[in-house]
Amino acid sequence: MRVEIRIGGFGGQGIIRTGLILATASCVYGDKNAIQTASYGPESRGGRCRSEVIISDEDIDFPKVEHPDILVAMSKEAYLQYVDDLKENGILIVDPDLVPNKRENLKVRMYEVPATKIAEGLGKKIVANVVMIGAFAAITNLFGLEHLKESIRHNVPKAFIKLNLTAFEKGYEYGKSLLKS
Amino acid sequence: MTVLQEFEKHPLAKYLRLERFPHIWCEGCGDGIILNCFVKALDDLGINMDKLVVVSGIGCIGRIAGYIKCDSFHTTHGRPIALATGIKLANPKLTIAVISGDGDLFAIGGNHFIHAARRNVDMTVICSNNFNYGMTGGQFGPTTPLDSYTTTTPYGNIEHPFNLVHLAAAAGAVYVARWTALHVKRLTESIKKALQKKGFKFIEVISPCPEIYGRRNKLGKAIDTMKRYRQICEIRHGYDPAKAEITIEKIIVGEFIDIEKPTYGELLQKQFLTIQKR
Amino acid sequence: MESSVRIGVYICHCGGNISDTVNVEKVREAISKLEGVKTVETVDYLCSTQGQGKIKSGIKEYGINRVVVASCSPQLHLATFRRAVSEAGLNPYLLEMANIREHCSWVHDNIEEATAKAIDIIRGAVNRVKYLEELHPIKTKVKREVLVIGSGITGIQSALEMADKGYQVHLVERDPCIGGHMAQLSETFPTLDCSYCILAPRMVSVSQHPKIKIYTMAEPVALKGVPGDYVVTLSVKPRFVDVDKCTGCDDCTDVCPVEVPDEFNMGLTWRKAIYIPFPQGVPRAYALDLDNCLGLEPIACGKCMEVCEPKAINYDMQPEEIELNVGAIIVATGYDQISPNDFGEYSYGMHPDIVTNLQFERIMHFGFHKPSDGKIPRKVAFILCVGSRALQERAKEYCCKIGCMVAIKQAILLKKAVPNVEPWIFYQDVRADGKGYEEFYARAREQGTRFVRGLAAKVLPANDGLIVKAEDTIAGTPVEERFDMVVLSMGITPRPDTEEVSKILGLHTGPDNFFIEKHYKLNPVDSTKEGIFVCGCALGPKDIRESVEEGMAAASRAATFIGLGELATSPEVPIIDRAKCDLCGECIAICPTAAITITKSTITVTPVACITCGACVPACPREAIDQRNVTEKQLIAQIQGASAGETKEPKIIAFIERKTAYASLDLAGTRRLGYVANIRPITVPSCMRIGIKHLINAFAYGADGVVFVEGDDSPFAGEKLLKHVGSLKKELREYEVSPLRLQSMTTTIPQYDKTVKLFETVSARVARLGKITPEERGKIKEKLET
Amino acid sequence: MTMHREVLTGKHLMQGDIACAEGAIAAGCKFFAGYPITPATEITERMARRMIEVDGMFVQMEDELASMAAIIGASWAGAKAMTATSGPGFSLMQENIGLAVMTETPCVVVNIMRGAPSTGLPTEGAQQDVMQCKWGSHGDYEIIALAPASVQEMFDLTIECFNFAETYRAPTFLLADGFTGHLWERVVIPSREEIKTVERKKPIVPADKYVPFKPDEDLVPPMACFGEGYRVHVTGLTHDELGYPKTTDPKIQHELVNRLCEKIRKNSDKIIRTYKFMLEDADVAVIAYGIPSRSSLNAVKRAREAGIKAGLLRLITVWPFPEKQVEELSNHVKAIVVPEMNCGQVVREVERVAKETPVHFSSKIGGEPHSPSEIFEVIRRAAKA
Amino acid sequence: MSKGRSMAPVVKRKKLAEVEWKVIEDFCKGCGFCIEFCPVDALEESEKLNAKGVHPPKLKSEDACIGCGLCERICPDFAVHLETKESGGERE
Repeated sequence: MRVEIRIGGFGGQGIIRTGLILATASCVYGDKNAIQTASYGPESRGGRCRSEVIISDEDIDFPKVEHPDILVAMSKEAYLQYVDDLKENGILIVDPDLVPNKRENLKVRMYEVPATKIAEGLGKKIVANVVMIGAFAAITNLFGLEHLKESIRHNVPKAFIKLNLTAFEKGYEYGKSLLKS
Repeated sequence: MTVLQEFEKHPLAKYLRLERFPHIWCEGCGDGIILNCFVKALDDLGINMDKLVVVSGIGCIGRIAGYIKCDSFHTTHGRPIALATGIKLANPKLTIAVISGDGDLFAIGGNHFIHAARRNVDMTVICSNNFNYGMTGGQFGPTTPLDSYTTTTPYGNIEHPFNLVHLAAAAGAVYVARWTALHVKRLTESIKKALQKKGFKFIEVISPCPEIYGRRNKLGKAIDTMKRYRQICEIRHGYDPAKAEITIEKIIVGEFIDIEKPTYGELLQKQFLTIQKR
Repeated sequence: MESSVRIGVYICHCGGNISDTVNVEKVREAISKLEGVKTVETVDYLCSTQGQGKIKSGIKEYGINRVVVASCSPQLHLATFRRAVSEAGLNPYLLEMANIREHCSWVHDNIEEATAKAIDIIRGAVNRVKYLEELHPIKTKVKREVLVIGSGITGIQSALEMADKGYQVHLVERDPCIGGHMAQLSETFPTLDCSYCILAPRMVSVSQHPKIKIYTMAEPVALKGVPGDYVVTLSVKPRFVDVDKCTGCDDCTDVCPVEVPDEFNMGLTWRKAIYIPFPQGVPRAYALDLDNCLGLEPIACGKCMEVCEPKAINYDMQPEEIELNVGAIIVATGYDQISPNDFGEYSYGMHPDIVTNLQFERIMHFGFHKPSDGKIPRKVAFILCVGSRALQERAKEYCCKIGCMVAIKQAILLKKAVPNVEPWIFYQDVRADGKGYEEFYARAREQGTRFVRGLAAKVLPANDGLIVKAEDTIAGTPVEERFDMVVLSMGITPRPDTEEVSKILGLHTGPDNFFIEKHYKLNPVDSTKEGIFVCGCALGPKDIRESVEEGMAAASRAATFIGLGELATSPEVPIIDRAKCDLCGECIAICPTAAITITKSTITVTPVACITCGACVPACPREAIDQRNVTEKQLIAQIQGASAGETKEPKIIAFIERKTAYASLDLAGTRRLGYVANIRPITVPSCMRIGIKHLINAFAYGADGVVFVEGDDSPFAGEKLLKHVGSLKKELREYEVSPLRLQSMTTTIPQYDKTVKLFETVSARVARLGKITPEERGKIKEKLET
Repeated sequence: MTMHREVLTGKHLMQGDIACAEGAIAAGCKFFAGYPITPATEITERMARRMIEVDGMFVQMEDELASMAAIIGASWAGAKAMTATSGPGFSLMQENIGLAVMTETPCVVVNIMRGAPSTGLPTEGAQQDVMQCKWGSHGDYEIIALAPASVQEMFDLTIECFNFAETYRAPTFLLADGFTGHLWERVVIPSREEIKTVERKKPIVPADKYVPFKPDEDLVPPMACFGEGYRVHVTGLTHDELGYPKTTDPKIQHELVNRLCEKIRKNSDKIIRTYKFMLEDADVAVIAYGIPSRSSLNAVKRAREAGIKAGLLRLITVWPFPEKQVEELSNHVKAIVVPEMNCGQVVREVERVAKETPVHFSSKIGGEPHSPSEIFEVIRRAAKA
Repeated sequence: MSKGRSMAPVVKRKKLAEVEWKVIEDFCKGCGFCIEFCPVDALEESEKLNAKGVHPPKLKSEDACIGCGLCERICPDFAVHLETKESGGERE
């Protein structure tokens, strides 16, 4: 089974890091194959930014995402640009505060995760991406929780591991709550 | 007695690849004197010839590497310093001498020169400055004096020449000296000093090119040029290299710069020890 | 003229010296009538206390504020009268002297003529004083450092004296070590002290004195600046040995392949091309003799550097130029012996045992061995006066002063060392005029030295020694004796570069080519230039004691000169009207001492450099320059005044340069050398001060001729003055005055007769042209006024 | 931080460039000289960090000319040496690549290819330097170039490059596209013992018997390095076996240049690596290298699903060109498809060797690799024709 | 200081080392540096022509050379050198 994930936002949100956390969780700590690719504009901060992850039980031949199964949109631009690529009945996760005025009549399963606000609640807006990973994990059920936590530990600075794990938990709880409702 | 047998009795014979002599340089060319003084310096210092590498570039003096009986590299145009950087960094125990010409080191290789000096890579660079590209038949180069005639300045040179010692000093060389082919013993001493010193050392040797440059600029035979050196050279150690431009009336020679500065290798070693401790 | 001017004129009888020839009363009458003159008094001796009292009381009683003293030469008494007026509260520059003795009464017999001349001279002075201004000497700081050139015993003594007084001393020596000739001597007469033993402690003191800096292998090459603020350029030859690093170990001389005759041992031994002149030399460091070294361009041998452990040898040393700023200079450059080669009759060079007395000093040092075979001589001839006291081209006229005593000393020492030796001294007459010298001479005789009066005619090498032929002038018999050795007492000569040094420093040499002193008796160590002093054998032959004395004297004089830290210079400097000046540079071109400079578009005068010659004033095309105390107003008024009176013969105004020419004219007076009475001398700083305006004034107001008398030592003597006179003559034509009415000459003090003769010639020449008619004068005046 | 080892045994998510650097270190590289250039910069950065940790030498030179010269020098000083660059820098290196060939200097040059010509498309991958790699320097010569298609291969083939360089004393190239260089993927690094490394052949005779450029039977002369007492003279001029310039003897030039080519050609069987997928019964063979080979694999699978007998020959070794393999293949397929991220470079070699067999070329430039469907389309067309 | 004259105005130059002056005639390209710069003027062009068609230098007389070694250093062609005499002591 090959799952294609696209995460879109702007520079500084930790979009690429999010992709790397997901890929590491599945191919280093889990037993799947994974590929991560990224693209970004020439700006260091604030520019368009995209990270793509392919997860597969088999060898991955073509390494690019064409039609993602899951789209995480953390900016209005990303939403508008990528939403049409999403597979029918694909999963769409958005940060509602950053993506207002969403289109109607899309044949997708949409989840709204106010990751930035939750992160602000934790005192650090910068961990919004990890909140999103938590929600993502709850919604998709693609990863082992422990694999993700290991991957977070591996991919974030030592001093912030605790904060990031809290953010992950918060996101996970929020994701779970969405599923329940 | 064959010529080779005679040559074997030369006190410097053991430093030379005897079978390759006589060398290719013209009558009175200063390159032969540079080779002579360089080898004499090795003899005086008792340098371990197994740990010496001579790197040269392209041009008449480029052939020098092939005459010295040590590991030697005759490289591409302008690249001897870059190549020597690789040798030195890969094996810091080797003593490196780059001997090349003004065109090779300062035109095509100018960038490598200034950066190696800046980086302070431990090597001795000796430049035979004969004011033109001799081997290709006498074209102008970065040191050709204004108004000089060469095959590519048939109406006189309109480019301002480099003052090599100033360039070297500004780029950060720890030892900068200039001599002429006449100053054989001083040059030998200077080479000895440079070889014993750590860092990027530069010695410019003003050298007669009677057949190519001299002929076109009516400078007479090599011996006339050598006599002229005797007249116009002024030894001034510690002189401001910025003011040591070569003119028709005067050539300031001597040691311009002699300072201590950590080499690239030393700084790297220091960094290595810090990293090791972490 | 300012109405407030109140002139007092004081006329001296000089106890008849003046009044016998000049009708003083008539003079008084004439002068009394002049405008502004408040009082005219005649006094018997004006220079006496009473005479001076008259002037002082006049100032006080009549409110006199300008004083004319008509008496003798100001060279004698200007200072006296200036002091007098200033004691009375008057600025000394408000005084003028009219010389009616040397320039008048002493040189004329005719009372009428002399009286008329005296009136003219005093009238000129009266006219001049109307315009005098209060002036004050200009004070300049002087550098309290001194340069001593030469480091023989004289220079050493001078340096030590100066340094001990607290002045910074720069001691310059051309050789690699200090010490000079004295270091070469064995023992000194008449005390027989070991020469080196008494010299060495002073050499050490010099080298260790914190106030003395020694420059060896150096010599002055240029002098700039002004007395008290000289800038001397020293050229320092490379020694090629770092004095501080050299340990004197001798390794370098061991390997040096070149051997040359040793100068210190007078060529009796050999030294290397790298050497120290004598083993205890100061500084104790070797020097490389580039003339004999195998070469440094390129380095040919290089052995000495290779073996030098302290790395003291440096072939790359370059000649250096050092500039020293000093207040005073002491010249102690010493002497040379004349060359024995010019005296073929003594066969010098033909036999090794014929030596000079200086060589014999070295031989004594080494132990009295003959150069030929190293054996001890049994019979030695000393021949005195070789090249001295002889009117030959190869010889010197003067006495070497030390030859007698040196020979006597050498004979005594020889006798002491070799008891059975026979010393013979061939002499003209023995000069033993110093303290203890005669006794010393007697001692030699007592000990058995043979004195033969009569100079040796010939020395001939023979098979078994040397034959000396002479005539014993006392016995009147010829002498022909065989000797083992012959010692020639060589004459003394100035250093060959004395002339060059004198040019560099701006000094003078005498007919004997030694430096000359400012005054033979009274200023024996002052040179002819302010702030420069000369001493020791640079002035002439001397023995050690005298040299030391002079060294001390020169130090004392130099200390006096710079000791106060400031110098008062004459206020008679040019004043530039900057509103008129267009910076054309003519004044700079004519100024002989570069005292005028243009910096940042303003023109400046440096008072201490100014010799107050006044040449710049007429040179200025825009009349922007005037000179203090010789202002245009003062000068013209004086010319008009002196020109006014009637004379029988055509009247000649003589502009007399105030130093040499004036002194020459004074001397003519002192010698009572009579000359034509129609000459009216006017003192000027130099004849270059006189321009066309002044000439025309003279001709317009009564003169029929003008003569310039310039000192031969003036910077303008020669070309410059001739050029100036030439252009003045051209200009005279424009005023329709014959150029023949202007003459010029240069003279020296002793040539006073020549000066006087010129007056006769000029007078005769002008007489041939005739007097200028009143009509002609009217025209000249008209032109002058337009 | 614990001290890194030369071999980071274990499972990692790594970027292609980093895997390349780790491969080099694992292969024993002790000298890296380079100049930053996208998309190869990460190699230089990784080396700057890592060389010091493994007692190696990193130097960022003033340009790529110097970098290439430096690794030649370092190699002669006895170090396994590498540089990494992209197209523009690669052009600058050509001069000294020639010198490396002429002086038989073992060294590895990594080219993470980007869009060109000139400064071109810095951040996007391409395969436009394949011919430059072979022919870029002046004159006739043979080199070895390997083309990785995955991050694992970035690691593995870099080691292989070092091994070839040291074996054949020739500059050896890792020709990767920018896409692979920037790809993050799992790399499994084996233990140090499992990694095969090769050391250069040293002379076994004493210095006075040593003839520096006299080849053994494999046409490769043993190499004495500087400082080892053999006192070798090295020149870029045509030289005799002693290493001395011989520029007036045509025979010497002929022999030397031929040997330099032959030592690679004769050993090409040992050098050439390919990957074959479903070629046994194929009618249409896709020949690809680098990232397009992964699209091709997907396309071949789709073709098979669609009933087309397609197969894939992936060139791991691009130079020397696997002529024998391609020729054999051309003898039993009906058509060949060559996708490249350029305007046609390796396809010329394929056409040259395939002779009668029709070759369909699929060009893709602009940064994006071919999508599987694009290649599938070409396969479909090829199968029909 | 004036020089005494009884000694002839000569300069004595001693041999620096027991060495023999040697020329490899066929190496000489005829630049003339050795002749020009010899500090004791010991060298001159020889009559014969060498393989390169130039006149190599020769000693003016047996004992003219003092062994300073400048010619050995300034010869661009390694044609001139000093050889330690078999019987003599060490060179330098």
